Amino acid sequence: MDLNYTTEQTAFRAEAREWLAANVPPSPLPSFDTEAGFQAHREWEAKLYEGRWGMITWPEAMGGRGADLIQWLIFEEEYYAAGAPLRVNQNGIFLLGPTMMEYGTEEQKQRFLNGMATGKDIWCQAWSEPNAGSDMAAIRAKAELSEDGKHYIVNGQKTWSTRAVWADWAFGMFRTDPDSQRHKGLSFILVPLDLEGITVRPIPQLDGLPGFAEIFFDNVKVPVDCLLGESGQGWSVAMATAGFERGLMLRSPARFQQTAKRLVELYKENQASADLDPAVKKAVVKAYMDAEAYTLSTYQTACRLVQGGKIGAESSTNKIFWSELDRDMHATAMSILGARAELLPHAPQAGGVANWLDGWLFSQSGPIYAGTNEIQRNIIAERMLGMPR
Amino acid sequence: MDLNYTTEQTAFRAEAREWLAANVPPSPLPSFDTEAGFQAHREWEAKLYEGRWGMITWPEAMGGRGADLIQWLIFEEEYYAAGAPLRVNQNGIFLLGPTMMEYGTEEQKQRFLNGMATGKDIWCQAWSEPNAGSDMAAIRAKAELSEDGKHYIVNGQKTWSTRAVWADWAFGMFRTDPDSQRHKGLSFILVPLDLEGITVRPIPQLDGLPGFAEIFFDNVKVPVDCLLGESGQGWSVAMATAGFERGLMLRSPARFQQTAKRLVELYKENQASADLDPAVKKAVVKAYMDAEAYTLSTYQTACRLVQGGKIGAESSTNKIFWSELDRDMHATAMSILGARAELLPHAPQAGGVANWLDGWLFSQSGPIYAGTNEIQRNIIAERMLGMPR
Amino acid sequence: MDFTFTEDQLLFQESVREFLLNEVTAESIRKLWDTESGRSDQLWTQLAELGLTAMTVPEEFGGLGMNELDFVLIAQECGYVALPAPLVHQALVAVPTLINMSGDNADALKAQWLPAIAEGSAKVMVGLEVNMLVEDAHIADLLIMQHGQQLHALTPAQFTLQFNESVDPSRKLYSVEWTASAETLIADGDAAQQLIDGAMDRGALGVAAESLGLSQRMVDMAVTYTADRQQFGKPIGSFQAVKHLMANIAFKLEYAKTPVYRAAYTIAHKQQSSSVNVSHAKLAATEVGQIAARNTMQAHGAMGYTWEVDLQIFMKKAWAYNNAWGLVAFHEQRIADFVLSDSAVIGAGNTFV
Amino acid sequence: MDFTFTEDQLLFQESVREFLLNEVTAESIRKLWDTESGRSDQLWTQLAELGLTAMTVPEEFGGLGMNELDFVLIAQECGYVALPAPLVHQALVAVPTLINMSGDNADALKAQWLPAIAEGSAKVMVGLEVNMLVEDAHIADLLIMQHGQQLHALTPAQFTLQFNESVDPSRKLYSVEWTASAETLIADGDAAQQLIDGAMDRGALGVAAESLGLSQRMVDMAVTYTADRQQFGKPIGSFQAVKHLMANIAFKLEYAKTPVYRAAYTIAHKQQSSSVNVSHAKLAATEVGQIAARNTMQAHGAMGYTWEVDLQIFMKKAWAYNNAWGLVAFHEQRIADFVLSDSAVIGAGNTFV
Repeated sequence: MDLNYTTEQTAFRAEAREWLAANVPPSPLPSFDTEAGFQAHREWEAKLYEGRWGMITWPEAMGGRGADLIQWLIFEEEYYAAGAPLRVNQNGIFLLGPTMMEYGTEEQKQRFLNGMATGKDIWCQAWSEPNAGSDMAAIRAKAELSEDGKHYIVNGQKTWSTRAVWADWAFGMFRTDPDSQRHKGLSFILVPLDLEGITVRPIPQLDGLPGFAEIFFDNVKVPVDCLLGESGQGWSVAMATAGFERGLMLRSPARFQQTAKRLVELYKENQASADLDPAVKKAVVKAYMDAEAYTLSTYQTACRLVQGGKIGAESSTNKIFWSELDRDMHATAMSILGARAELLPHAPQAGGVANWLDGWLFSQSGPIYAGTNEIQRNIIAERMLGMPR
Repeated sequence: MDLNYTTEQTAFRAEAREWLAANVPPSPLPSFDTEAGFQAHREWEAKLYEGRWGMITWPEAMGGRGADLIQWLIFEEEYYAAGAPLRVNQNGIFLLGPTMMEYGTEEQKQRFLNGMATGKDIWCQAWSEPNAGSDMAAIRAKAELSEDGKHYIVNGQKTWSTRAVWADWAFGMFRTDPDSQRHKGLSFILVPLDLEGITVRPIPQLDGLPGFAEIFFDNVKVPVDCLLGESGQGWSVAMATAGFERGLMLRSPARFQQTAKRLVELYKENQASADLDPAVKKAVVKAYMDAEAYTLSTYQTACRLVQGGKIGAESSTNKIFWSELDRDMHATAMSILGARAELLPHAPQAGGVANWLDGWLFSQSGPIYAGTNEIQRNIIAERMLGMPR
Repeated sequence: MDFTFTEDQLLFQESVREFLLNEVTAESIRKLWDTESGRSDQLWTQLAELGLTAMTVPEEFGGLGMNELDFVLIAQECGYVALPAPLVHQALVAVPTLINMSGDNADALKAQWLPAIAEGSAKVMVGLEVNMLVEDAHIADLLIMQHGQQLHALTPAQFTLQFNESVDPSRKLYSVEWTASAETLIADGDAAQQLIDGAMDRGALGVAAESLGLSQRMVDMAVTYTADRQQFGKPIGSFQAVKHLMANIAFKLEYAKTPVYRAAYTIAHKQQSSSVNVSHAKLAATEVGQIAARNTMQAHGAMGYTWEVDLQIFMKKAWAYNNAWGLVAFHEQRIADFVLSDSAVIGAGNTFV
Repeated sequence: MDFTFTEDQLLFQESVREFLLNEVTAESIRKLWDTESGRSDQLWTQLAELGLTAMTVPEEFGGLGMNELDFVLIAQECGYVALPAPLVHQALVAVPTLINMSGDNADALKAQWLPAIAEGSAKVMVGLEVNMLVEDAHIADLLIMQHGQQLHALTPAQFTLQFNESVDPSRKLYSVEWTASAETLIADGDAAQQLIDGAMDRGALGVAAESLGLSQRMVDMAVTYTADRQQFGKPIGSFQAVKHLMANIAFKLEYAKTPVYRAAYTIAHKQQSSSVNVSHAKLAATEVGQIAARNTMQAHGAMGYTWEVDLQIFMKKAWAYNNAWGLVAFHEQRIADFVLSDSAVIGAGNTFV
């Protein structure tokens, strides 16, 4: 065990910090759940790509830096500490990208990865269906091979597609064998969202913004070269993606450390009134500890993986931990803000509420998406502890 | 709504208070989980009977006072406030007694109720079996009618019989129809514990004392007149008893109010050190509130029942509420006591720990016995909220 | 000792519930979100016709002369439908404030406003400092405003408003600009403080009662949703984890109701314990509101996170009520002050005094 | 940056685990409850033969010269079997206190005691005021006692003991009567305070590491029990409510481990953050211990409430550790003092400094 960064790691951090200091927009971009905000974030992706900071874990040949997980953690720390924008293309870069590098053909990699990296193509997921949420194997949307074998004819409905409203492409699972059941007969298919027969219906979130969408497919002709991996093997391909999703790449400890830090600052600014409720100080201390613990455990996992280890039940334990931590931290902030907590930031009397309310709303979704915490607890009990099904 | 006591109720309270002041032993009796303590508690039952305070809800003709539930609540308040001993015969008086009045023959009432009332016969339950705990319908202990029809031949094993070690009689359910399944074919039978073939094996509790026991039956001949209710109808008879058990009679709000009061006192005595953990004061306030809420709701239910209403899901909601309240209050006391919390009262450095540790240990059993809180939550969801099984 | 409501009280509650369920649907609430005032004159007229605006107004002023206990079940029903109208505020806060007023202008004020309130032709709102903002000030015909240890009465010409948008689109919150003057003064010193304290307690009682209704509604919605919604081949409501999410609301809700009813009773009977009782009621009921919001959100899955699902109507109001009419810390401290005082008589036998 | 243990450290942990699981059974622990001292010389000899008493003793004194980080996995295993012997205390508290001693008598003390500790022929315990009582004082050949801002060394002739019975029959706690004198004094002032602070931190680290093991053991026992125990026709471990009781321990336990390892590392490397890191480790690990005790008790049903079931061996120790080596309030305050100080550098990128 050596908890010091190497000279190279320290230099890498300095390089990242310098670039971010020079390039991060001075004021926050508008929400990417608005059209203008989406465009602004797309441009930010392009800028990241130019600086080779967009997909640092990708190979250098693809515009990345071949960074290992420790470097990735360092970069994330600098990224969040700099207050840089959220990643509008995270589904592409962190989920589909690595999956494509593993399962894609050479032609597919050539065709898709660069557009993904530059922000030209923004990707969304098309996984859940109205009756296949937690139970992904219940997928019914069909993709039938045309008679000439050149296209899949896609029919059905997907839902909860985050950032699908203005995205360019979707990736998801479709039933290519109409007689198949559950996990079998599914294929992983990439779909350009401008094809005829596709309707994207925005779903407004709790904050009123269309953060996700339903996608309807009505005899959509998708070229067969959009199949990723083998036909009927969609479940294995998707599970690789789900592993990434629940795993490290999207739940950067840096995000929660910055929230904990802001919570400490909020508490200090309001200490006199906050201390009237003795639970608040305790909760602030706990927020700091838990964000630290999440960071420590992520580093440990990253070190293990860098040394060739495999990811285990961490993807379930960490899902529960960060999502409940995030909700708890925001609940504490709401307590500190008191009567102001319910106000939108532009309300005349909202002074100092910052974006805590937005964060509180968003934190409600944490225990639900990417596999509800109830499902994660089942997984821990059954797979990690070996309890009977 | 009228939250004032009537003149009669106030007079009743005064009478109870006076009698208790004159009769409650000046220092606590030894635990009834010891032989000497059991005997002392039996004598206390006799004294209560003499004063007609033993079974106040029983009819006057049976030595009671025909008290209604409001009077019972008032008496319990005075009883706990006076620091009177726990009731060693509660299984008899509060569970079996009312059941016998409903299901017993005239001869059985004559034979059993007086001995129960005077403390001559102390009763224990013989319900659970090694593989029939939460799932009572899984009972396997058999009671087969002898060829001459005069006896049941009882074989099998019962467990978790509270205070069975020195009790005189047991009541419980036995399978009288050997081919029956689940809830059917069970009968409610009364068993004198001095019969040949009965072995009582004490089970020491967490505190080391034999608070409950296993009872083994090896061809025990129980006279047929010990059948309560009809043969094969044991489940209905037992459910009446279980309703009482989970219901009002054994979970007096007064008990929890007195614990909350003692917790407030403990906190005040140790306020300087206790306040170092800001959660403690909050927990003390909550203990007071929750004990009040339990009292208020019990009064409401009692008033409803007095007016002819029926008991509903209260027996499940109150089981969860009082047992978790009791555990929480004792956990708070342990926090206040700090390094002393683990010490037994006779330890030289234990000053001021009183019986909090005993209470803490006992509170561990609350969420388990009389139907685990998991089972109670199922009942609330399914029966009160109508959720699908 | 009788801790039950009368048949009449329960029947009236039922008829009000029926009316509200028919008239105040999620659809009608969403329609009001798109209007400028967010309030409906027509709905107010209907409430007046039902006698609800007159309930707490004394008979001599054309009202029904009922008290806080009579009204508490109605407030609960208002919460159940998330009523987008200041009925609870007016009946529990404004009307008693007017009634309890004394001094030179008191009789004139009562005579002018109470009959109008009762018949539904005027709305009076109260602005206390504890709330920072005044709900529904934009539709008030008279505003009674706290100014330190004074109360002032203002007609619309005497104040200007700024809208403050809440996460709950049904809440209409305003900061009020106005100038205190001898002309607007209606109570001062101890007399004013008593009115302010009483208004505070009644306001807290109101949101406590509404929170009971909100919580019940959220549970009912989630129970229905999870009975319909299938995953892994069965309704998700049949999974133990989902059942326990609901049971954990239901059992706590039961133990929040009686504190609210007791508080209404002790306020109505002017018992000394009423402030502590109100704080207990407010804490217990709004805590259930927070748990109900969290657990029903979880039971709804991603649906709960959408604008389309009606859960948000109730959830957001429950969140707002946690910090309205006194923060958690304020109410806890009031109970602590009582419980920890040397004169407190607590323990078995001391609940009803 | 490498946050993993070496192959050697993990292999040694495994061999110690294997030894302890064979030698320190629930049966052997219960046997010791019936002895007067509650301790076994034979077991101590075995521990010494394994090299465990020598681990943290410097090589120049016949030890293995290993540090707190090397030992932390061993302490975890001691918790897993609820080792009824003061190995963790001696290796993590007493030995470093002796090592870090300076001044006139220091060299003589080290030369006298460290080799004897290493070979297993002497036991040294430390009594700090934070603990009120001294564990295992009755088998100590030397007691190092805090007296305000002084440390004194006492041989058995210089103190008398009174036994204080704990809820955990394996804990042997004593109040110590003794007289401070110039003859017994071994450290004073700042030097003593540093030793006291260091002993405190290492003691807290020890119970934190043991709590990880205790929690893991309770989970393992409950998982086994609930797989066997049938109700309603299936193992109770297949019910979602029981699964979630266990999952709630397991995920929190994962997030208590790394804080403990980090604390061991920063103590071993004398980093300034070590006190705050220890407090975090202690709070996280003992909190998991409390949750594990509660949830595994519940999963065991009535069996968990008996003397016969071995769960109590681990549960009662977990309870006791919650209040040993600094109360929750003490450790929370240390973290608050750091986090809230104006000089604190927190947030992303500041975890490893």
